[in-house]
Amino acid sequence: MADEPSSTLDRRKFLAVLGVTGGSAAVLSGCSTDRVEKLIPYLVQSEDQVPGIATIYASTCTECASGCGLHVRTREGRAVKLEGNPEHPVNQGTLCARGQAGIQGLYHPSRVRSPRQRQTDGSFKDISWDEAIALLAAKLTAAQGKVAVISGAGRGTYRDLLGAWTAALGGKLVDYEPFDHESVRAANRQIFGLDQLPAHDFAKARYIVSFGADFLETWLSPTENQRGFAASHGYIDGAMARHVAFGPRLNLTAMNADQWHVARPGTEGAIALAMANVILAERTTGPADSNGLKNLLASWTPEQATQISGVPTEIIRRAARDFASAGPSLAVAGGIGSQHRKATELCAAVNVLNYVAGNVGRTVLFGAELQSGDGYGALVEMTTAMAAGQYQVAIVHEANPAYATPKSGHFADKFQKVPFKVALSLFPTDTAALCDLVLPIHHALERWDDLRPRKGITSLMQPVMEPVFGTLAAGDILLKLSKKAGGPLASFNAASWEAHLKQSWAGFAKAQGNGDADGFWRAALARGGVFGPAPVTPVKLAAGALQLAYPAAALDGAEGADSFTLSAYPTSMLYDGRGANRPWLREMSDPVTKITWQSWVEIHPDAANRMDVQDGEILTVTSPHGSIEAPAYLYGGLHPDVVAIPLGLGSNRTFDGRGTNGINALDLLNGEPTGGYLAYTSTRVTLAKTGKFQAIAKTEGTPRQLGRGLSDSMTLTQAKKGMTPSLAAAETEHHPEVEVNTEAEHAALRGFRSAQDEKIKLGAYAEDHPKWGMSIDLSRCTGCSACVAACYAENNIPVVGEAEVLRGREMTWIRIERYWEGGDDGEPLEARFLPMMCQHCGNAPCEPVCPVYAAYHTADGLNGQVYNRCVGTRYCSNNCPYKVRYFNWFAYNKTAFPEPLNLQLNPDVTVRARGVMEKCTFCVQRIRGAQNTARLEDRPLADGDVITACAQACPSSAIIFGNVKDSTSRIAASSRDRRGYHVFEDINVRPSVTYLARVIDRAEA
Amino acid sequence: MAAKRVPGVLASFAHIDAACDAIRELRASGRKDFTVYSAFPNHELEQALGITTSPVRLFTLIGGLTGTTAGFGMTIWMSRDWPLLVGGKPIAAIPPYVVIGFELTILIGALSTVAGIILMSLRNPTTGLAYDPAFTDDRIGIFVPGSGEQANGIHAMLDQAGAMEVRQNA
Amino acid sequence: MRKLAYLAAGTIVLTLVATVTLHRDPAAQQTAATVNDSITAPRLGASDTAALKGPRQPIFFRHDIHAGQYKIQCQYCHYTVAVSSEPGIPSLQTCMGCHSIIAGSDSSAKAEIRKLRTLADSATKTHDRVTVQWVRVHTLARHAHFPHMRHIKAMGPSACFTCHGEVSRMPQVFKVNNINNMGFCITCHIERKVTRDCTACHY
Amino acid sequence: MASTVHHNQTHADVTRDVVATLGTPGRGYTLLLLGSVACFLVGLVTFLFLVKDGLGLAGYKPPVMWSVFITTFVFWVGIGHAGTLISAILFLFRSPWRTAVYRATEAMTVFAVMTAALFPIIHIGRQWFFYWLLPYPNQRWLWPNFKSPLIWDVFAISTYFTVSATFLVVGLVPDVAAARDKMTGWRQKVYQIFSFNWKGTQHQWQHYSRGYLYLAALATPLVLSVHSVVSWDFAMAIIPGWHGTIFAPYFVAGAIYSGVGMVFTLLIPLRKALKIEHMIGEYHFDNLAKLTLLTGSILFYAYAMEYFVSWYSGNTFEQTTFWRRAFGPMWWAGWTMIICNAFVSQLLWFRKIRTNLTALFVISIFINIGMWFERYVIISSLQNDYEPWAWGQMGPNWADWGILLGSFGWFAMYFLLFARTFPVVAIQEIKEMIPMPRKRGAH
Repeated sequence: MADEPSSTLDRRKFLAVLGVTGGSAAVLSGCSTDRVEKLIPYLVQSEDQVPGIATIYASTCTECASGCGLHVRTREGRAVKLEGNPEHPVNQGTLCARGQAGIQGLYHPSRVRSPRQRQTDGSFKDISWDEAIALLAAKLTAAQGKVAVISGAGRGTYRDLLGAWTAALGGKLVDYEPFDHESVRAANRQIFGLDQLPAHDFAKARYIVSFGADFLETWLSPTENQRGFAASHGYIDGAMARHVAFGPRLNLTAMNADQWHVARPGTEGAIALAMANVILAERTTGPADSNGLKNLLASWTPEQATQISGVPTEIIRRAARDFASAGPSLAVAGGIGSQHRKATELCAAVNVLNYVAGNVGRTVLFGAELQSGDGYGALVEMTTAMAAGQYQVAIVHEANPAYATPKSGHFADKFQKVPFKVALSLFPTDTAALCDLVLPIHHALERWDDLRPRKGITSLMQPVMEPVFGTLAAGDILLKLSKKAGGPLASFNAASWEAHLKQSWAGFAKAQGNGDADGFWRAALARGGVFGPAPVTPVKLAAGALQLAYPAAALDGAEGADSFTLSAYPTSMLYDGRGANRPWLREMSDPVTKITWQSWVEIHPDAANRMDVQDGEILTVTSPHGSIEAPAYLYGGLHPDVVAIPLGLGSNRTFDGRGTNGINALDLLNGEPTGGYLAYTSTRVTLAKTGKFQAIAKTEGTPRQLGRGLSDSMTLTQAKKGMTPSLAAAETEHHPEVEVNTEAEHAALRGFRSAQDEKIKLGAYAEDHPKWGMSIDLSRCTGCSACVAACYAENNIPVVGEAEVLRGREMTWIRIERYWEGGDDGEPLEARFLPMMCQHCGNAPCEPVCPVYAAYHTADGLNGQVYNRCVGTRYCSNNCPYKVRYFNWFAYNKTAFPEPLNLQLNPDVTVRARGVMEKCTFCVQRIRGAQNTARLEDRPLADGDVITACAQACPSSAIIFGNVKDSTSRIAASSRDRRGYHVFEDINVRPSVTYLARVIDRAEA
Repeated sequence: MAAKRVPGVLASFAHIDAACDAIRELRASGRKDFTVYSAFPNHELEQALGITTSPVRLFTLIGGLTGTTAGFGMTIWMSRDWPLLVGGKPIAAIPPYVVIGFELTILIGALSTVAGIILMSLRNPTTGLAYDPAFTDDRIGIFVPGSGEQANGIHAMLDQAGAMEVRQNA
Repeated sequence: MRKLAYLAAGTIVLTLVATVTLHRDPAAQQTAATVNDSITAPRLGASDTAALKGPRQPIFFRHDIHAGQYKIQCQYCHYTVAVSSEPGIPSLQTCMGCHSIIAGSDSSAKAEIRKLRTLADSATKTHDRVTVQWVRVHTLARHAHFPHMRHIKAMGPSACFTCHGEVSRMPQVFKVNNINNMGFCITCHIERKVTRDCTACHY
Repeated sequence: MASTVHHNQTHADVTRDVVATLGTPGRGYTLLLLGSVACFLVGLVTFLFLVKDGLGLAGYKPPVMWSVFITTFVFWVGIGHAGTLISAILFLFRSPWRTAVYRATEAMTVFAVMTAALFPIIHIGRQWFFYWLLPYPNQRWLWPNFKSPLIWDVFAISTYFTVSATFLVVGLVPDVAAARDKMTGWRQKVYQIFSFNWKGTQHQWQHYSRGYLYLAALATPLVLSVHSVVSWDFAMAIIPGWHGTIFAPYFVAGAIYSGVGMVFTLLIPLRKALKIEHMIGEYHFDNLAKLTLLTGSILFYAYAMEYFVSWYSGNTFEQTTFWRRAFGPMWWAGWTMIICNAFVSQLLWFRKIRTNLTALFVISIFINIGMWFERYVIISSLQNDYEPWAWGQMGPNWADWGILLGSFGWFAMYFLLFARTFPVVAIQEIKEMIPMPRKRGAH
C-alpha cells in the first residue's frame, strides 16, 4: 500500500516502457531471446516497488457515478489490473466489467497527448502547456465572468475547487451526468420533500419488485446493487428473496427475476399504484400517515392497472400481498431504459408503494445522498444561454454532451455560439472536437484526487504511476490558470493541486476531530479513503404526496399499426458511451443479446413476422427527430409494440480515432427536457426494410439447451426438499429420474478409477498434492460478465475484432452462456446463465490426443496447457466437449495490444504466439505465485491463499475456488451441496468445476 | 567397371524344354558353376536347377521381431522417462502402443527383407560373365565357364541340346 | 549365410538402442557452486574490454573487483533476488552509496566512476530519465518463468554461480551456460529430485 | 488365363509394346504436365501464405478446428489403398487379372501417400515445429505422446510410404533391366543404374521372388492397418459422429473404394494414351468394377449402420449429429456422399456398365467426389457436438481450395513423370503368364 505521502514520484518511476521486466509480457512466446535487451535500473530505489512483485495502491473508480473503491495492481511501475478494494463499503472487493476496463482508458492509444489548439482552418495543432495556459488565462480575463463550465467531475475536492473558481470568475457551473436519474430525485422531492437519491439495501429486501429499473446494469450503483441482490436472492439453506420485474423489455435485471411480466411502455406506474392500493385496502401493514393516500389510491384498482398495462390482475394482487407480507421488501423504478415522459410520476408511485409497505427507512435509506448532477434540464438551460450569446468562454470538463444529447437538442450548434470553447478531456471526444482548445488531463490513476459518492464515504485517488502522456491534473490546470490570470482568481494560490488537496484534507481531518492531519491522510491513503456509515434521514410524507397522479405517458410521433414505441436503453457494457472505446467491453459481448462490436435494433418476432424481417436485415428506423439504419435482432423479450436500441455507439471519436461503428440511438429522440430529464422511451418510430443484410457478430451458437442439462434450475420448493438437479428435472418433466450410470456401471467406473489412481503413482504424481476445484452458484450468477473482464485483464487475452468474432474466433477463456427457456406458445421467456470455462477434467479428453504433451494433467489436478510446446494440431479443441479451448489463428499478440495498451499486459502470464492453443488455466500463475510465497515463509498453503481473477471480481461472489482435498475449505463444502452438478456428467470426464443449480421462486398458488 | 571377362560358353535358348535338357545334362556332368539367365522366374527351370528356398525369409523374420521389440520398447521407455498423465490413462498404456509396435514391425521387417535380397544376390556376382540383352526379352541364356578343349565339349553339348546360338568367348 | 542374417538383424537392433539411450546432453552440465576464496582482480582499463568475453557495458563495472576482491554479497546490489522472481538491478543510488566517497584506485577506475557520478547528478538534477543502460547478458525466454527466490531459498545465497558461472572472477560478465537450454534446467531438477511439472515454469 | 493376356502375344511383343511407352512425350503430355505443375505452384504459394500470416487465412470457424485440409489428407491416404491391395493382396491370392494393372496402381499409391504426407505439416499451427512429432533425442528430454492418434498417423503414414515405395522399386528392377536392354546411348546408362545391374540369373531370381513374396505378405496387413489408424483420428475422439466402433473397417472399405475409383480415372485415359489397350482390357476393368461394387456395398451398409445405431442408441448427441447430417445446414454434402458412394456403386451390378469404360470413367468421377465429401461430412460433425452454445458452421475459402488444388497438381505431376519414365505394365509378370515356346510342342 502507498503508506507515505512524500510528493516525490521517483518511487513510481515509469520504467515499463524501458522494460526491466516490463516489456517482457509483450513479447510473444517464441524463443526470441537472442535480441539485445537493455536493463534500466531505478534512479532511486523505491521502498514499495519490488521488481517481480505486484504493488497495490488504493484508488477510486470513475467509470460511473457510484464511486467504487479500487485496488490498483502495479508491476515495475505500471498499472496492470484494477481490482475491487475489499475495505470499500460500496463494492467490498468486487468490481464490474466496466470498472475493470477503466485501465484501458489509461493506456488508450487515442488519448490526447498534449494541449491542442484549433487553427483557423479548423485543424488542431499541438501547443506547449505554457502557451495553452497563457492563451486560456487571457481569454478568461477578457470574458469578464461570462464563463460557462460544464463539469462531469463527481462530488469531491476538485468539484469544490472548480465551483469556487467558477464563482470567483463570476461564471456559471453545471454538473452534468448523462444518466442522472432526475426523475427519482424529483419524485422524492414530491413525495417526501427530499431532493436526493437514497441508498437501497437489496441485501435486506426479501421481496424485490423492479418497475423497469435496471439495477443490475446502470441504475444508481449497479455493483453495490448486485452484491446486495445476490446476498438476498441467492439461495442459502432453504431461503431466498423473490424478485419480480415489470417492464417492456427483458433486460439483464429482468432476466434475473423469478418472474418477468411484460408491461406496455409507460404504464408501470399504474401497477405500482394498484399494488399500493391493494396493500392499503387490505390494511396488511403500512405506517399510519399513509391513510391519507387511501382515498387517493382507491381509484387505482388492479383491474384498471391490467387494462392499462396488460399485466394480469391476479398477478398484481399476489405481488401486492407478497410485497406487503415479505417485509422488508423493495420496489425500484427510474431506470434509464424505461425513462419515459411520466418517469417522475412512476417513481412517485413507487415511492408511495415502498412507503405504504413500510420499506422506507428499512430498504430505502434517505440521507446517503448518492451523488448526482444538476440534470439535463440545467444543461439545456445553459446551452440556450450559450445560443443567446451570454458566454464568452465555455469550459467542458470530462463530459461529452455533444455525443450524449439528442441531435434534435442542437447542443453542438448552440455550443458553437460561444466564442472560445475549452475541453479538459482524456479523449478527443465529440465535444472536444468542437472546442478551440483541448487540454489533456490525467487519468484517475495518474492523479491525486478524492470523491464523495455518498454521505459518509470519501474515497481517495492517488497516482499509481508516472503519467503515460504529457498531461496535467485538472486541478493543476485551474491553479496554473489562476496564477497566470490573477485578478479574481488570485486567491487560488496553492503551490500545486496535490498541496491544495492535502490542505483541504487537513480541514477534513479537523472536522473529523482528528488532530494528526498527516496520520489521518496516511491512513486514508492506505485504506483508500475514509469510510463511515451514511446518516439516515427520517422520512414523512410531504404535501406533494397528495398530488399523486399517473396520466398515460405522451409519445412523440404518430400511433399506428406499423409504428412502435422506441426504447433507447443503456447497456451494462457501454453505459453512456464511455465503454465504446474500450476493446474489452466491445468484444465481451452484451450480456443480454451476446452481440459484440455492433449496433442492433431489437424487434419482437411477431412484429418481425408481420413485416417479414429476418435476423440481421438492416432496417431504417425513423422518428420525427431523425432516422438511423441498423441490423434487426429478433428478440422475444420485448413488448410486441416496442423496438429497443442500445445506447453508447455511433460516436465520431474512438479507439482507432476512426469512430465507433454502429449508430447513436439518441439521434431518434426528442431533445426537449421533460420535467428536467431526457425521456429515453418517449418516441414512436416506424421501421422500413432496406433489403440489405449484415452478419451479426454474436458469440452465441445455439441459444437453446436442447434438454442437455447445461444450466440446471429447480423451483424453491424442490430446493427446499433437498432435491438434486436431476431429481428436480425428473419431477418437472414428469419422467422417472434418468440414472446417469446404472449401479453396475458405477461399480465398473469405481474399479476403473482406482486402477487409474494406482497406475499414476509415478514421478511427480506419486507425491501428495492439492486438487484445485471451482464451484459456481447459478442462483447468484447474474450474467454480468465481470468475471470475463477480469479474465481478459489477468490473462492477457487478445481482442480479435469484429471480423474474427464473425468467424467464431473470439478468445474469451471464460464466457457467459445465455440460454433461453420457454418463450414459445405463451409460456414466458426466461434466461439461464452458465459461465463456461475449462472444466479441468480428471479424464480430460483433450489430453491424450495431443501428440506433443502440450496438454497434460498436472499433479495438482490442473489441465495444463504448455503454449511453447504446442504445435497447433487443434485436436484438443475438437475433442473438448465444452469447447473452451481457443486457438491463435493469427498473431493476435501483435495486433491486439497497440502501444501503449501493451503496458497493461500481466508480466506473470505468457502472451501467446500465433499457432498455439490457449484456455483457462485456473490462473495457474496465481497458484504458483502463492506456492512460492508459502514456500518462502515455510508454511503450507491456506484456504483462500489462491483466488482466481474471476472469483475475485464477481460482484455476487458466485464463484468459489480452492483445494477440494482440504475438507475444511469453502470449495469442498460447496462441492458437497445438494444443488451441485457437473455439465455432461454422463460422459465421465470428471470436471473440476461444480455448478450449483439456479433456484427459481415460482409462484405456486 | 571393367572386370576381366570370364572365359566360357554362352548359349541362348528360345525353347524352355531345350534349356531344361541342357541344364540337366550339365548337372549330370557334375557342373554347378554355370549361370542361367531368364526374363522371368520359371518353374521348369527351377526344377531343372533344383533351386532351394531362399534364406531371405530369415531376414524378414528377424527384422520383424526387432521392429516389434523396438516399437514397444521405445514407447514404454519414453513414456516412463518423463511420466506425464493424460486423460487419466496409465502412463505406459499398452493398447495404444500396439499401433506403434505393429508399424515398426512392418517397417523394419520390410527394410531388412530388401537388405536380404541384396546381400544374398551379392554372393553370386555377375561381373565378367558373358550376357546378351535378349535374356531380358524372350531368350533363356546359359553360361558355362571353361576354355579350350573343355569349352568345345560344352559347346557341342549345348548345340545338341537345341540352343538357338552358342558362342565361346576366351 | 545364417551368420549374415544375424549380423543384419544385430545392426538394426543396435542402431535403435543407440537412438533411445545416447541422448543425454553434454551441454547440460553445471559448474559447481563454490564460494571462492580471496581473489585479486587484475588491473584492466576500459580499453581492454574489447578483448574480454561478454558484451561491452556502458560503464566498465568490475564484478571481479566488487564480488571477488571485496567480497560484496550478490544480494547487496541484486537486492530482491531472495524475495522475488526478479533479481533486481541496483539503482544508481545504491552505487553512489559507496562511490560518493570511493573515487577509484587507478586512472581507468576513476574514469568509470566519474561516468557514474555525472549520470547520477544529471538524473537527480534535471528531470529527464537518463540512467545507465546495462546490456543484458542473461535473458530468459518469455515463455519460461524463473522464480529466483525459490532457488536462493533452496540452494543458498551462492547459488547464483550455478547458472551464472563464477561472476566473482569475471572482469566483464559473460554467459557461461545457455539458460534457455531447457535441458540445462532439467538436468539439475532431475539430479536434485525436484519437480519436473511443466507448469512449474511454463504458464 | 486367356483373357489376361492378349492372345498370340509373344514375350518379345510384351517387351516391345511396354518399352514403346517410354519414348519421348508428345505435346498433349507436356501440356498436362505443365498444367499439373501450375496447380502445384498455386498450392505452394497458398502454403507460403499460411506460414507467413497464420492458419487464420483458411476458412476455419470454431468449433470446426479441422476442415478441408484433414478432409483432403484422409482422401489421399484412402486413394493409396487400392494400389497396395491390388499389388500385394491380390498377389498373395495369385489373382491373374492383377498383373496388367498393378504397376500403375502401385505408382498411384506411392504418389497418393506422398501427397497425403504433406497435410499433417500443412494443417498445424506452427508448421516449423512439425519435427516435434517425431521421437528424436533432444536436450529437453521430451518425447511425443504415443497415446495420440496423430502420432500413430505419423508412424503409419511414414511406414506406409516407405514400404509401398520399396515394393514399387523392387518390382521395377527386372522391368527396368528389360527396358535397359532395349535402349541405347545415355538412356541405357540411366536405366542400367536403376536396374541395379539386374541380369536375371537363377540366383537373383531365387532371392528376388522370395523377397517379393515376403514384401507382399508384410504390405497386406499394412494396408488394412493404415486406414484403420487414420480412422482412429476420429474414432478415438469423443465427438458424436466420430466415436464409432465401425470406423476402422468402414474406412478401409471406403479407402479401397475411393482408390479403385481413382484407378479407373487414371487407367482409362492412360491405356489409350500409351496404346496398351490390348494389355489392359475389359477383363481387368470388369474385375476392378466388381471390387468397387463390393467395397461400395460395404460403405452402403456402414452408412445405414451409422444412422441406425445413432437412432437406436437413444443418445441425444448422436441423434442430433446424424439428423443434422441429413437435414441440417449441410444436408447437400451429406446426400452427395450417400448418393455418390452408396447408390452410384450399385450400378455396377450390371455387367454392361462394368464393361463400358465410358460409364466406368463417369462413375469413377462420382466416386472421387463422393469419397472426398464423405470425409468432409464426417469432419462437419464438429459443427454441432456437445455444447450448443459453441455450435457453428464451417466455411472453406480460397486458402482451403488452393491447397486442395495444389495437392492434385503435386500428385498428377509425379504420376505423369512416372508414366513416361518407367514401365507402367509389369513386363516380367505378364511374360510369366505367356507359356514359353517348346521344341517338342506342348505336353
